[in-house]
Amino acid sequence: MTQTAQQAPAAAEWTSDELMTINAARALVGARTVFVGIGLPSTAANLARRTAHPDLVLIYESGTLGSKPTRLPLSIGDGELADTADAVVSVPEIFNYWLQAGRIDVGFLGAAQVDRYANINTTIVDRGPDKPEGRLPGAGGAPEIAANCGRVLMVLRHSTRNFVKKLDFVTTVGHGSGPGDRERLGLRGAGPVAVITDLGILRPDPATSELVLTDLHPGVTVAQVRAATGWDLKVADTVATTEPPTADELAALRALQAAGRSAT
Amino acid sequence: MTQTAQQAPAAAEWTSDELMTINAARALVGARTVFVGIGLPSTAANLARRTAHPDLVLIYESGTLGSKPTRLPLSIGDGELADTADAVVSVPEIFNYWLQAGRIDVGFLGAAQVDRYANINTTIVDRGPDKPEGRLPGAGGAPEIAANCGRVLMVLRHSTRNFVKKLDFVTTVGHGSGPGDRERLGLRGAGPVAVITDLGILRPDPATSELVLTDLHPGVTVAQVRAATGWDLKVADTVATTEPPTADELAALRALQAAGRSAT
Amino acid sequence: MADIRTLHDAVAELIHDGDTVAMEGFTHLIPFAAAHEIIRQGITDLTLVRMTPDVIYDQLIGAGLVRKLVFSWGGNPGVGSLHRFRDAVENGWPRPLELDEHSHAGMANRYVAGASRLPFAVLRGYRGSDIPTRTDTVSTVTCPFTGEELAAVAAINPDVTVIHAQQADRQGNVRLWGLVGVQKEAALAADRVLVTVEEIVDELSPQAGAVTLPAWAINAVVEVPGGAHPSYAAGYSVRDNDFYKAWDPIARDREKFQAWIREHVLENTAEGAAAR
Amino acid sequence: MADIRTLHDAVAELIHDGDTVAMEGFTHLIPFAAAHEIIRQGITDLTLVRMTPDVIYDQLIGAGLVRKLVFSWGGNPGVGSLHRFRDAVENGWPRPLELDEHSHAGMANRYVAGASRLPFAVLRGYRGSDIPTRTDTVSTVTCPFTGEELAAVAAINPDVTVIHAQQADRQGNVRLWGLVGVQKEAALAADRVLVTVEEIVDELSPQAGAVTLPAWAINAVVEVPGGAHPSYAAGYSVRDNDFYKAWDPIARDREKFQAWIREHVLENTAEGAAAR
Repeated sequence: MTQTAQQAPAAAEWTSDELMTINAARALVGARTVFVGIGLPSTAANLARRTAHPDLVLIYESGTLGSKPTRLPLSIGDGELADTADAVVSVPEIFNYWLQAGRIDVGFLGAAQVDRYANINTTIVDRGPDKPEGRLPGAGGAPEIAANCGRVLMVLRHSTRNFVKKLDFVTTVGHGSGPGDRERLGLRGAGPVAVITDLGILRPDPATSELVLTDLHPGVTVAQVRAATGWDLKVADTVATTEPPTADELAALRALQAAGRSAT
Repeated sequence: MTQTAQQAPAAAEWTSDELMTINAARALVGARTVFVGIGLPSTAANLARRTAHPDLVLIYESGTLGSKPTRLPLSIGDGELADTADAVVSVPEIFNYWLQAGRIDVGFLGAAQVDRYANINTTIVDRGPDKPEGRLPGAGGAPEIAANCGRVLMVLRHSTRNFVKKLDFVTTVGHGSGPGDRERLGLRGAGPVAVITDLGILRPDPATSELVLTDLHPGVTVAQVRAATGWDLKVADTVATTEPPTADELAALRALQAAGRSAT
Repeated sequence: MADIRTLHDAVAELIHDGDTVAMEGFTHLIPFAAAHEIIRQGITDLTLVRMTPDVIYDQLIGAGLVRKLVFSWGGNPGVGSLHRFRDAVENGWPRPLELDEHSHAGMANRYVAGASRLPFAVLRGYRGSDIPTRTDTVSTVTCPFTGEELAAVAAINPDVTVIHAQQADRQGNVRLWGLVGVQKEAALAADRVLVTVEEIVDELSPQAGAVTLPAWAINAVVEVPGGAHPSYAAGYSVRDNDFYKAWDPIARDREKFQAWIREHVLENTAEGAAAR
Repeated sequence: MADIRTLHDAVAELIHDGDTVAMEGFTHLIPFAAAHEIIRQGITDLTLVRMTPDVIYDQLIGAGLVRKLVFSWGGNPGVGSLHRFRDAVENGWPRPLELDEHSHAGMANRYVAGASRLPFAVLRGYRGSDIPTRTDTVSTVTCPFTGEELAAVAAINPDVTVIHAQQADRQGNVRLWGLVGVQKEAALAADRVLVTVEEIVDELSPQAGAVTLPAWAINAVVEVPGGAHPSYAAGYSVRDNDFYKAWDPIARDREKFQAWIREHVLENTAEGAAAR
């Protein structure tokens, strides 16, 4: 994971969002099946299929098993996902027979707020004592995706608005309040194993389950990440630097996004 | 229900089994949907579709909604039932979304043993103290068909072996031990409303729920029916005689059975 | 048995003030035309049920017809927030909106229980989440065989379910395909079922992965070509992603929203909408 | 991921003495060829699970390989009794047969719970029946919302499920259609899944009402044309009703049965059976 001297595009040639998405795609290597949330996770999963992981099985909560979209879907209900799938099943079936049954290797989630134990809030935001709660979209599939997939990857932009000391609402449990909590709650998967952002990658400390900065994207400093995190972020003893995007990864990502734009 | 002077075929022209089946088919008039057991009920339901009730919707536990078989199916899994159906669903779905949900007007059952409250045994037969229990096929769909259909029709041959004082095993509840039992057990349909045999028709007394002889087939006597019944069968104040088969009914039944035979 | 009706008559007959109404379709086959007819007829005090409220419920909520929403994810898919939904929840405009909020898995199972006419469904869900603190339709049951405690969710049995499908035949048998979502369960869970279809055909076409609902499980069928716009009907239309994006600035602004509803819904007719 | 194997190797690898094995197919698509291979390999002490034991389990029971049967209707469909099943239950020949007996609705829901990896399922069933007096896999649960008491049935999770389907592609994705029965649930409830198919094709053909099982949910696929005989595979064969009728006198007589098994199963090979 240390930066190499390979012929990578120069830093100015990519954006921090591209770094985030490319690293999220890389994190899918080794997975057979991924339950894909819409937005950043879907972009990353589709990029993985076009780069290092052509056999990755994409599963969407709209009921598609093995979607092979030729362009980025705008929503999880795009016809493209059904047309290119190995099988289309009902929404109850996708949740009961496939997700709940523990058949999916990786759950890939976005989030509005994350805390140090990788718990997620996508429900409401406390805007202060005299103001009404701010409304977020709600849970969607996330609570059961995080509970039942073999492991969970998260991808979201890094800011103190997103990475908060205390969630206003626990929509989805990551590691609860620390070690043993998932077992106590009967959550069968390993839970979040990486949170991939536009600045780097956080992973839970095996001893404490608390998210720790383990990787920085090229050119990002520890101080930048700590400043964008709403709690006193711990830093791993050795912080790696993620590989810069290859020309192939960048080209594939940009082609994917261009095709998505032109189709809408 | 009294015998008329219409131009019916003479008595010798039909069998007691034909009387049973034709009267069973007639009993389906007024039903929109029928959940059909294999054997006698299936013959009767298919005859109804070919005579007085062409729009009757046949539902088989193999998962077919609206089967329109061109010949008698030998089993409830015959391909003919699927090929001619409006829809084919899974076995869990037929039981949960269609039968249990109370959508079916009539459940049509056969039986190995029936008691005076139209409870059914299709599980085991007590053959005496030193002999092992005799084994019958088991419940199949019957317990939930009898519980959840709007009403239940039964069709079986009349003998003291079938119409017994006490069941060796209650597989399927008809009227339990009398009035109020279905409500107490939470069985939502009206339960058995008629037991059609090769001798006549028994119906539950509205006051006691006990089966009472209400109709005799042409040429059958009350004494014959009582002799073929394992309990002291009550007889309605006025016993009707069923209409003899019409030439159309007989022709349709025989064509159906001939087509069934030639196809196997 | 399904009667083939006009949209006006079917909505007027089957949907009433105060009803609990589910209008389902997971991004695909969303019954927008029927929702617009509800707005035209001013049917109000509704409890609306839908996994993904989407733009269709944003419109009904903004029109002031909704007192309660039962749901699991309330966004404009691929775009952002539902501003009319947020305005109702955050500011009570044009009226307060009560919420019964679940996860997708919970909502899907609530419909399954409803379609099965069971009072509840069991799932592995909600563990450790704050969701159950805000609803009385999540509880627990204990497995009588293993002793494990599992989540229980209350069945949903709407007064009316409205769905859009590709085809009906002249008897009123309905066929839909593509992403079939939770429509079968939502329809079978309801007391009354209204289906709008792209096309009424002599014979339903065979379709891989199709759901067929027999006429006797449906109350009314209405032919409304394009009745799912801006969502889509696989084989008939494609999703109007531009509309979803264009909705964002319309819905952000109360006046723009009202002008849009006036122009595109109220001053339209069921027949005009169908001809669109 | 599904490997494409020979019948001998797939059965030898996936099915072991003492296993709980479900071989499903509701009259349609019954995996007879795989059952015959189990008999040839003498895999024994099996707990067999199947809604309708049918002739396939009559053969396995008569061959003495079965210690327990989990089922809901044990007859020769359209013909009469299963004589080997009866002989085992009534007379303990060739060995005693323990029973776990349910209704169809109960069995179907046990598979649903198994496929959903829940420990139990809830249904309206068994009320007033004596069935629960003879099994420990029926109990009750109380609805936490309404207080209603409902039946609970324990999940079935076989060690192995064996099904027959029409097609697999070269990656091992499987497609079956026609009466799809409870095969999807039985397969997804199992730890290991073996599928015999009529045909391995380059591309699965689109089929109305088809169930598709992805390769990654299956352990082994074996091409066995006619592998469902005397049952059938819609689109490939018709049910051999004559065989079902002919089975009655064979199965009535222990010696005739043994001679039949010797001639048609034991002295055959997987390859010979496949070429039949």
